Amino acid sequence: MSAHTEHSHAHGGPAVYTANLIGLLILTGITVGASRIDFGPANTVIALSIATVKAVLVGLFFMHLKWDKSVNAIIALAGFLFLGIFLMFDLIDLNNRRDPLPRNTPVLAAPTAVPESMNPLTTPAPKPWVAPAKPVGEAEGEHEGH
Amino acid sequence: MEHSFIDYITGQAMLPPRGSEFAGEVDLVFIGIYWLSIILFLAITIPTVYFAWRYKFKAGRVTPHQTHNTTLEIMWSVGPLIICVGLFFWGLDGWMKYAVAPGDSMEVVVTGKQWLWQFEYPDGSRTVNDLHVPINKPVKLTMTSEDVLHDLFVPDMRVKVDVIPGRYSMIWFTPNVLGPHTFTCAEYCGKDHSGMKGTLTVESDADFAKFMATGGTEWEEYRDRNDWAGWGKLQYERKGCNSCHSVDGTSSKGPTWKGLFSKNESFTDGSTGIADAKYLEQSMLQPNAKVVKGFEPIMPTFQGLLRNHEIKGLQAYIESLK
Amino acid sequence: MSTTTPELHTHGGHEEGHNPYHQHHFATMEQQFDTAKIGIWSFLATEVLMFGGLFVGYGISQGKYPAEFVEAHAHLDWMMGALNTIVLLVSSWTMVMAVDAAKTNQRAKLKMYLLFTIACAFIFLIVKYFEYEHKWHEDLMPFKYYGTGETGIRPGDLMPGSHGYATFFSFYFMMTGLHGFHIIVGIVLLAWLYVKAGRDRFSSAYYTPVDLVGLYWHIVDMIWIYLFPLYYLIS
Amino acid sequence: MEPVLHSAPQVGHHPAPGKHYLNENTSLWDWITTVDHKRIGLMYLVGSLFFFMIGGLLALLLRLVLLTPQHTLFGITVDAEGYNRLFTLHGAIMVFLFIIPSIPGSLTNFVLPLMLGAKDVAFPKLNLASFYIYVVGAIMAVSSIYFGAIDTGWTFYTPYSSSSSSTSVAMMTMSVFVLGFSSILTGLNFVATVHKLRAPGMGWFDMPLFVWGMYSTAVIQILATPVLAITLVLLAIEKTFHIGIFDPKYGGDPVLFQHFFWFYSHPAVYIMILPGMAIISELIPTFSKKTIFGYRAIAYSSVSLALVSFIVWGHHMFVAGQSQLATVVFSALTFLVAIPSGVKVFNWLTTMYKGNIVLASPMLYALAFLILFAIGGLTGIFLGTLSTDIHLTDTYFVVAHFHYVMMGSTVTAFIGGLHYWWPKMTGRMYNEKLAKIAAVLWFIGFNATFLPQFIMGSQGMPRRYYNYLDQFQPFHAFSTFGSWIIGFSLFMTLAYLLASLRKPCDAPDDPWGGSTLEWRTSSPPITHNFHDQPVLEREPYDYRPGQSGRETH
Ligand code: HEA
Ligand code: HEA
Ligand code: HEC
Ligand code: CUA
Ligand SMILES: [Cu+2]
Repeated sequence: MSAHTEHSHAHGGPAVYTANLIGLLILTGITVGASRIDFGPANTVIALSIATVKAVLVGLFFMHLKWDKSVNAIIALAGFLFLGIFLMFDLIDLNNRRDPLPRNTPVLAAPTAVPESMNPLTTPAPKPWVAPAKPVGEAEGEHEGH
Repeated sequence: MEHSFIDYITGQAMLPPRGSEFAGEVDLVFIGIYWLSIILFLAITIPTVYFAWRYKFKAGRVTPHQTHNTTLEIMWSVGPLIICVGLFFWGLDGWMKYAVAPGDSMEVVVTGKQWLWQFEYPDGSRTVNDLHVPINKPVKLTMTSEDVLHDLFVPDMRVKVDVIPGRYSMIWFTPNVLGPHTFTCAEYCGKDHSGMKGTLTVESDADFAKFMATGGTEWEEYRDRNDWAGWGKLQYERKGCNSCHSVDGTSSKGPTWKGLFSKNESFTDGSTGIADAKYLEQSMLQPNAKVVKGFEPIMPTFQGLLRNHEIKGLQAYIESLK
Repeated sequence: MSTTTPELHTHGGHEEGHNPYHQHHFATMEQQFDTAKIGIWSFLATEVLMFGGLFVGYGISQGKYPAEFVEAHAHLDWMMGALNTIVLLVSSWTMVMAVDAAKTNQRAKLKMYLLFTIACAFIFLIVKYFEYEHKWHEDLMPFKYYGTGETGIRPGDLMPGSHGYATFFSFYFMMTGLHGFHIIVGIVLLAWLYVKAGRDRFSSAYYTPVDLVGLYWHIVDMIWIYLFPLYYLIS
Repeated sequence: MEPVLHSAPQVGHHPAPGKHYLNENTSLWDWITTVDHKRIGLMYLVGSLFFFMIGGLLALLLRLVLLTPQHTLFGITVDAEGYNRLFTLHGAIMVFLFIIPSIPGSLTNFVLPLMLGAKDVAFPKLNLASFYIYVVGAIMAVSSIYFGAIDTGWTFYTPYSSSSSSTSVAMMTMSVFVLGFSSILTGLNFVATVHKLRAPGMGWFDMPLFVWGMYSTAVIQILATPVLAITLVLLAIEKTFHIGIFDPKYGGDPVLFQHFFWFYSHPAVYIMILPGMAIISELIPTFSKKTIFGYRAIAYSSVSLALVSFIVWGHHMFVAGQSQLATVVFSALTFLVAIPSGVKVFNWLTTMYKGNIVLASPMLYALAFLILFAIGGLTGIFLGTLSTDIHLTDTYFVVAHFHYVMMGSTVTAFIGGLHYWWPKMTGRMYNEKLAKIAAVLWFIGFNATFLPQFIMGSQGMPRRYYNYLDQFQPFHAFSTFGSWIIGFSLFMTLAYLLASLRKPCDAPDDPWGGSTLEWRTSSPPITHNFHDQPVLEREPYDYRPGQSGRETH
């Protein structure tokens, strides 16, 4: 732990902050703009990349990581890193699952199988959102309201 | 399953009997790691005990100031690393076999539910808690669950896999030892988790064919003896009736069968009726048509699961329980 | 700290000449400040991971129901989302200006910026309120309440076995709800700072609370930066 | 100890003679509002030992149920549901209320600042807050029994927990959520303390290894626990409002729950073992009167265990329906944890080589740790290997494995550490002869209880079983008898430790000839820990003549 002289005013300052704010607002505009154009699956990537740039700007300037002791930045990065690990391994699993399918008709669908509705232990209360449908036109009309 | 003392030392006795070739391969890895562990265990325990004895406190003894030794550190990091890489591939090798079933396997579709196992054979016939397979032919169990997680575990075959609602999972094996093998549920699934077990019977091709045709090799014996009640008792155990019905008068999930026959039964809809043979059959095939008062309508239908002679046996068995 | 001699500060008593905020177990104010920083950053890391669990859940559900998610997101008003993004970004700026003011002994400015920040927080919540209310009226409720009101069923849910819509709105409400909760906590903290600033408690010698609340406020902003495109702009 | 005025302003930091943290300001109010890390440590100690006792008694009961397959002995009438509640409560109490909070909350809280030469932890009020959060969580956990006692197993697997099981699941999960925050705050406090409150002259590599171990633990607490917290909230919401994330009935994925759960709970097993290893790294050099061998190797292995522990969680899910690729990757990564564990073990052994070994009771526990951890760790290798895990998973082999590591290793280290620091914490020496007997009984009882479980497990006895096949009866019976020996030894330990409190303070400042800073203050320490700010002049564990200062025994 080396001696460290001042932490009071060696960095930052209103000008930097204001510039950072303007940058962030511009990036917000760009995200919205980019989402209007169809890049296919790349849209999500673009949106998240811009968000990450914004997050980095917030971290570096508003949160002073640029000037702070590096240990704080390391802690912050560790948070994101381990979140990334969590997500990555989950995706390794989910994207590679290949369940075997029964060659026969599945037992569950066979006529002689226990109808789910007869088994109160395992049958949920009727699913609330499967209510009688409204006239289709009405539902769609509402949907288009956006 | 008597084991000699030597078997306990070599680790053989730790394992159940082997029912398939795959079991042998798993055992080899198991015994391999077992011996490796014994060696490493001794490599730790002997110095521990020896040092504690050899360097026991003596006033005035001066201890050397040994702080570290990089060569040693590297040795005992890299050595285990190499062993571990080896073990990983050894385990992977066996697992690859487990993960892929041969294309010509006989497929049995398995449904787990609280708390019984249901097996459906290629011809569509079914059994409960009672799986029959021919010897020396690969068998593939494609499984799903109707409620919570279960796990079909056949210790003698060294295989198990979780059974998941809404998904299918698979285990396979090629049994090579005739006779009964126990299977159990190995994923916690509630109250009767520990009761969710049954028997895997490995049979000769001829016996298996007979089983498919008649519901069991024993059928001819019972038929010849004209022992309908005995045949029914067998079904009571095999088809899982015993998980809900007692025969000694105690009531569990379902009403007891003791004294059931020709009893005047009252139902939840207020009606009453005599429990005659016809009623009993209806109770098995459409259990929810008439629900006995004081019980939940939880009994699954056995339509398609019971052959006629099995129903007849059960009727006779219930009749015999006075 | 190696620059400090052990005898320099030995007891927790508030001896003359010492900063009254100096706690007894720290040798110097600087050490105390750095310690607080490490503490708050560790806390922020836990926030990242806690929200992270929800983000992972969202991502996986989106992978499962891509079509429903895109369709459902059309029920969110991106203008409202963008408005709130701007509000939060501005509030981050006012917050950092407040920290700067505290650091440079500008008490009046500090109070003003704190007030601005609180105002932004309220604007954010008001906008959110209108959004939630709109969802309520449209029956776009989370969990099992989805579509249970008068307006009835959403078209997508007629697909058998698909709960994509309900899932989308479940996550929407859980994540924005948790985020909104953080905003409310932030308001309380900011108000507390405002009161203390009124009593002239902060100066270049001691502004740790302002700095820490500021960092907290920025992480809340940062989380919104991700929420905005994930909910309002997917396609 | 005659009464001394303590209301008078103290001169400097020197308390009146005869005054220490225990007898200064002793009103109840002073205790419950204390921010002194030593007092908070003691309160944590009482709390976690209490739950150890409860969890242990539940274990004795469940062993009794398993004595015979018919459960008829002594007229016990525990039915299957009761049994399921028993092992769930046993597991949950032991994990969440005892082993995770115990070493960090009690021993570490007490000694870590002392070892660093600090006056307190970085955030004393936060420290008190974590204790009270722990209390609230504990009360919630206990009250869940009232709501129908949870029966899901400590792993809360969906969809059983989210649909079939009793309503108390929500209560229990919220309790674990609260306990998680307590754990996070403790960890956060230690991280800040270690970074910033080291004594002048103490660099990172001058810290005692205990501190390194606890620092690594704290990193896991901070980075893993939040995910558990949000997982349990999701589970509670799933159960009450049906989100559709974990329960297939609502379109969720039960295996995803297992990912969420084990992302925390695998690192959590290192939250359990790293403190144990940390204690052993103190005991072995102190009682071998020899410098620790491979200081840096041990320090780095603590940190790398903490980091690697985050990427192996899938080994709990080899048969759970995760993709084959994930299974293979997780198995490969699992083997990585064996290496730093081995490094530690071998360095400890080398430390004993040519030492001058005092077989005092803490050292006996340390030796027991080495042997039991070897067994526990090596059986982990059986489980990490793909083909053998398929057979062994969800059997008593796993039960035996984790009792060897959690109880055989961590609890052994905990009890060893408790004996080691007991004189410092209370100012009293306990009866050493009884302590040695108890340690030997513990070792015998432990192996008698859990060695047979390895055999049962490999023979195919599934875990969480109320009924079992007759063929396992002898093993179960043996295991049950063993558990009585454990119980006896632990109650004996409790008894002589409590008995020592009735004597006046008689412990010397440094009864064991320890080399770390906590031995340089009085026993028990004064309220502000040290009379003068200690300054580190030599590396830790230096036992060269003329360095260690004191001659012992
Ligand atoms: C303190 C807690 C603790 C610790 C330290 C460990 C340590 C390890 N555990 Fe354990 N484990 C648990 C607690 C713990 N475990 C719990 C609670 C469960 C069950 C949870 C439940 O389902 O309820 C579990 C379950 C569990 C499983 C899942 C089993 C299943 O359900 O199918 C696996 C699988 O890989 C595993 C592996 C390991 C490994 C490889 C280690 C390694 O870290 C061990 C490393 C140590 C050594 C290997 C010994 C010393 C090293 C040497 C002497 C060097 C040389 C070694 C070699 C060359 C191999 N554990
Ligand atoms: C720290 C963790 C820990 C500890 C210490 C123990 C201790 C014990 N455990 Fe437990 N156990 C678990 C964690 C632990 N367990 C977990 C996580 C599970 C899995 C649950 C699940 O499947 O969901 C489990 C499951 C489990 C099972 C399997 C149940 C099943 O699958 O069906 C069994 C069976 O024998 C068992 C037995 C025991 C026994 C006999 C003890 C005994 O050794 C206990 C002895 C202790 C005492 C008798 C208490 C005495 C204490 C004092 C007097 C306090 C004072 C002490 C001092 C001052 C030092 N445990
Ligand atoms: C999951 C539990 C369960 C299983 C398995 C089960 N039953 Fe039942 N059974 C019940 C319950 C509950 C009732 C009472 C409610 C009703 O009549 O539906 C019942 C009722 C009956 C009755 C009418 C009894 C009376 O008192 O009137 C008969 C006969 C019967 N079962 C036969 C069988 C047979 C044969 C089998 C196996 C092949 C079987 N049950 C398996 C739960 C079960
Ligand atoms: Cu089915 Cu356990
Ligand atoms: Cu693990």
